[in-house]
Amino acid sequence: MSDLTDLYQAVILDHNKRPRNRGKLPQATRVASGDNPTCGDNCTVYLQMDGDRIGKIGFDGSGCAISQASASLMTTQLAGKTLSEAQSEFGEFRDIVTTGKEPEEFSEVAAFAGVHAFPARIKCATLSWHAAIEALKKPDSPVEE
Amino acid sequence: MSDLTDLYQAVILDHNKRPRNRGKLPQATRVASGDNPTCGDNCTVYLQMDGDRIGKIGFDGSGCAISQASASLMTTQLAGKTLSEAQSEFGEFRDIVTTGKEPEEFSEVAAFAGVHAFPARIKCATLSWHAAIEALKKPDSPVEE
Amino acid sequence: MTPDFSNLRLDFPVLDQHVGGHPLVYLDNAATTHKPRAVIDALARFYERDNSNVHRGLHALSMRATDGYEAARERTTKFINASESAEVVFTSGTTASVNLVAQGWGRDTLKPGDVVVCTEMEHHSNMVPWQIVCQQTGATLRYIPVLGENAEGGLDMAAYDELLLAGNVKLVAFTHISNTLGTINPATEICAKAKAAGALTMVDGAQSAGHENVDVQAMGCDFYAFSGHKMAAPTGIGVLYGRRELMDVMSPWQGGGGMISTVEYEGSKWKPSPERFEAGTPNVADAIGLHAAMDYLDSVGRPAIGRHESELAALAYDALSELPGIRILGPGKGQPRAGLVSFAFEGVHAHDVVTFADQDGVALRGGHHCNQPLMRKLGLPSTTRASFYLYNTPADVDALVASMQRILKFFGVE
Amino acid sequence: MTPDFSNLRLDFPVLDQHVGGHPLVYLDNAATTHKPRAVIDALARFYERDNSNVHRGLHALSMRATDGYEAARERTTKFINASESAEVVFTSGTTASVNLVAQGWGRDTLKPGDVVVCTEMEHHSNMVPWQIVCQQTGATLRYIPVLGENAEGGLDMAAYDELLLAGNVKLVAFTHISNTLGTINPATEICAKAKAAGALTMVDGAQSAGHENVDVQAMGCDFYAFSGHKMAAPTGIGVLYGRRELMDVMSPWQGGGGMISTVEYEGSKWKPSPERFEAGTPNVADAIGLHAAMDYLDSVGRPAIGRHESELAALAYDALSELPGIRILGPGKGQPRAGLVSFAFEGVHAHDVVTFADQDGVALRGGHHCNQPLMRKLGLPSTTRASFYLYNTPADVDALVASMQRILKFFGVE
Ligand SMILES: Cc1ncc(COP(=O)(O)O)c(C=O)c1O
Ligand SMILES: Cc1ncc(COP(=O)(O)O)c(C=O)c1O
Repeated sequence: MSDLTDLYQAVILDHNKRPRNRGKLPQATRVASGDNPTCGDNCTVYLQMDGDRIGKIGFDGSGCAISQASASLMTTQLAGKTLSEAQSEFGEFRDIVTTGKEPEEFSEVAAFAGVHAFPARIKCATLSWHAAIEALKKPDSPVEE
Repeated sequence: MSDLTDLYQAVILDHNKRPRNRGKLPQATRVASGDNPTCGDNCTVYLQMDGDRIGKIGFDGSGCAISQASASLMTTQLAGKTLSEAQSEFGEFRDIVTTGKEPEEFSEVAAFAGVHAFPARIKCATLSWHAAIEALKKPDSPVEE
Repeated sequence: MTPDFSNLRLDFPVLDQHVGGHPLVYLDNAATTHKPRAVIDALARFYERDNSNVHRGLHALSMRATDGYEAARERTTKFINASESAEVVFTSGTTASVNLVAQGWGRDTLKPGDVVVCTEMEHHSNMVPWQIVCQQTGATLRYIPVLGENAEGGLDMAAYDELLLAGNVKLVAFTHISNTLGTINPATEICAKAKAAGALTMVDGAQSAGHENVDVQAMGCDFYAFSGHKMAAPTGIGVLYGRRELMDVMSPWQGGGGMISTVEYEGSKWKPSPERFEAGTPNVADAIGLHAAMDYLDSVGRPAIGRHESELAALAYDALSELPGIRILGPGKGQPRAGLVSFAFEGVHAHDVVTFADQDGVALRGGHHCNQPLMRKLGLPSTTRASFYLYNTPADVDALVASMQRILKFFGVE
Repeated sequence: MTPDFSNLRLDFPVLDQHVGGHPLVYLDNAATTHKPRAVIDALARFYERDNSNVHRGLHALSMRATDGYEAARERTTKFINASESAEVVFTSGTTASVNLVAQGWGRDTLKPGDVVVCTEMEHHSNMVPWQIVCQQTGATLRYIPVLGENAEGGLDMAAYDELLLAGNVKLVAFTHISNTLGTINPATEICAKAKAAGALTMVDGAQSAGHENVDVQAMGCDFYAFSGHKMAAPTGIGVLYGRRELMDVMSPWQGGGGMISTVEYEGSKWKPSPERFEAGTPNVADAIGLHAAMDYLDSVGRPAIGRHESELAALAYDALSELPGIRILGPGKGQPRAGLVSFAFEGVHAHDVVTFADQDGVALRGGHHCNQPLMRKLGLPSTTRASFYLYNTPADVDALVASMQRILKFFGVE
């Protein structure tokens, strides 16, 4: 079962059980959604901007433990970041989940290194990140109900 | 090569080279065509009726030696016959080409017994007979050019 | 004279392997089934001895290939008790068969005001083609609802009566057995009612053809579609049965070689069925593999296979329903159920379940099972499905249940 | 570094047999080719180890099957030098690929006044689908004539220029290599001219894909279709290449599982290419067989294969042209010719020739080769065709010629 505990590390189980920043932001100015038609997972990311930085960030949607934990962790990583900073964070995260190599500096995202052994699950891990980057690229505008 | 000389008996080669009753009948009152889309063979049979009997019979079309010889021989067999006589002749002929068993009384059609060993060629042998029976079943009416 | 199912596993080479260090327990049969040695050998034998194109050939191999291909059609005619082989068309699968009817029959026939009736439990393959052709023709698509919060009530037959009563129904498209719920629909009754209302019927037999005796004449359907790969045959081959009178007038769905009687530069004439619907070089080898699969299944006996699977499903249902936070879809305890069970756990997503079970060697499917709208109606993003075939055993059910217990523990659901 | 073709026969189990008491000389390769041991084994291996449904599965077998299927797509992308794998759709064969484009692109796009250009040498599979869609949409179908009483002049390129000049041409559909004539059409030139006139191009690659290097980007075509079974791969699998921009906007031809991004009871949204065009369970095993065939062909080398076949065809052409009363179609002596020769004898019908040759162990094809209108134009009910592949040898040509000599003698043609 070593593979499985690699995949479902304590960090992931924790974020899955107690997701951070879950829910729609009432004052959001940017929003983007992604879905994985193959498995039905979906994720919406809400941003409230502070200049060119993310002020507040929230997410919504449904999916497996990997996708939910990854979305939760993503919100903690990207708060306060600009688009280009977020893109480089995403690049590092993508490296981790596709290659399994852990980051040089310690970070909670290292918990996702086990995903690389389950290629079918990589999309689960990156879904929310894609949505966040897409939202960041949009112009500000009031988000409809 | 015994199989092949069974298939292409002298009678068949002869009818193929010198077909009897070949050509459209100018006074035909019934006509029917058949074709074999698989191989492109086609055959048209013309009848000039004498009461309920075939007065004159002719055929036209193109195809392999088997189909041409069979059409030629058919015309010699069916001249003077009624529909029901023709049907029973066709029944015997079909028996010969599908089972290979030769008829009790000697007849030129026995030459076609070899066809049964070449199932793909049975249709070639029966094409003109089908057209003849179909024509016989029609009402008399002038045949257009 | 029940056959002995405990050793059938040995006929299927793929089952002789370990996954995650455990012997493979394959419970994804509703997605696709495995192939017995006899089918794999039939394929190899064809390619090693008789391989050739069919129909237009007069040389030895071509005649053998043609005979083999047409023998497969005859075998299929018997397998579903069609009245003649002109009613049996080979396609690439159920999906292609349904599209053939939707486009070949529906597109010419349907018009605004006409109604096509489908069910809420249809697989996308017997739903989307009807959505498309209704959109193309202006016809309206209506659904027979499923009853119960876990769809345990099956189709709402009263609603069906009303749909028919409302009139203008031209076709009723429904699945014989639901791949998501395990529900066995009353096919004969549905067909009889449709007929009485002047509507045709298109039965999706993907989950029934290889699991019970199918008699299309007794069922009274107009069209019946199924896939080889879901009944021990190769991928890439399927069947459309259609009543002769309909097949004789339906437009071909594809143009090309083999389906024409004459082609001129200005236009073409079609051959009769089945050739009309089989443009191009057919999938000869896989049709021959399908023939071998039908022989294999009938050597075991389809009614016995169906009973065996339903028994396994009942065992699984009973054991799984003891688990905390589980929701099982489809027929309730003791109700007739085909050989599959779909379920969802409170708090553990189906994909986590499937990934976890895979490490135990248990192959399951998680997702919407190509029935998104039903999932949405039931308020579930996805379910986990265990589906059985003749080679599964009660020990496989035990492995399934044990694996589910472990995952619940792992995720702290107690 | 020409490979040694004399022993390739040993890679093909089917060739190791006698017909009519003679070793089989298989010269019906334009109809279908045989499969090397490597392909038959790849099929068996898939069914014995990895068999599963693809895409929606998360268990071990399903992931292996998905990887195998997508690797086949990547391999195909390289095989024809498409720019990305989204441009490569698996179908059941060339015929299905052409119908997909005719219906998915043509039916939405064509309108009265529009012109589709075809050639007089098209196979029914790249002609009838265009007849159908032109009839459905009111567009007009025009043909590029072939030149010469034996079609030895190839396509009339001046007439093609005029057709384009007349305007409104939306698509030019033509065969890369004629299965009836052996003509190799100037595909790059035809595509460039179409493009300059604002028309798309649909290339029928059934006779070229497995016989020479194909580079769809260099050729400049918009669509390219081919069949696995004509290039050492299994029956039931084929390919449609389509330029990304076109694939992104084309309607799906079939609805069903796997091709949708969301389905609601009211309607559905499609996934992008290639999934959009692959409704239903794909023919996974045969795609994997196709992969093995591509590897096999490229291990020999396609340019060498093409040269080898053309050499055999030239040998056959020269020897056959000595025979009395023979008429050989297509390119004249010394002209470029693909690996096949079609011919007709004065006074001996093609079916008699084929039946006779079969008794000598020589497998030929006789008929209209799915090109009835061309046959009619040339005034021939049918021809006999000998077509070569990599496993044929000069000794096979000798057997062909000897058999033809015997039949002429038998029928008294001297
Ligand atoms: C030139 C050409 N195009 C199309 C086809 C049709 O291919 P398939 O029958 O594999 O669909 C063939 C062969 O039959 C062919 O030779
Ligand atoms: C009920 C049902 N209908 C249709 C299909 C589609 O079959 P295929 O994918 O073989 O075309 C399936 C399986 O995927 C099914 O379970």
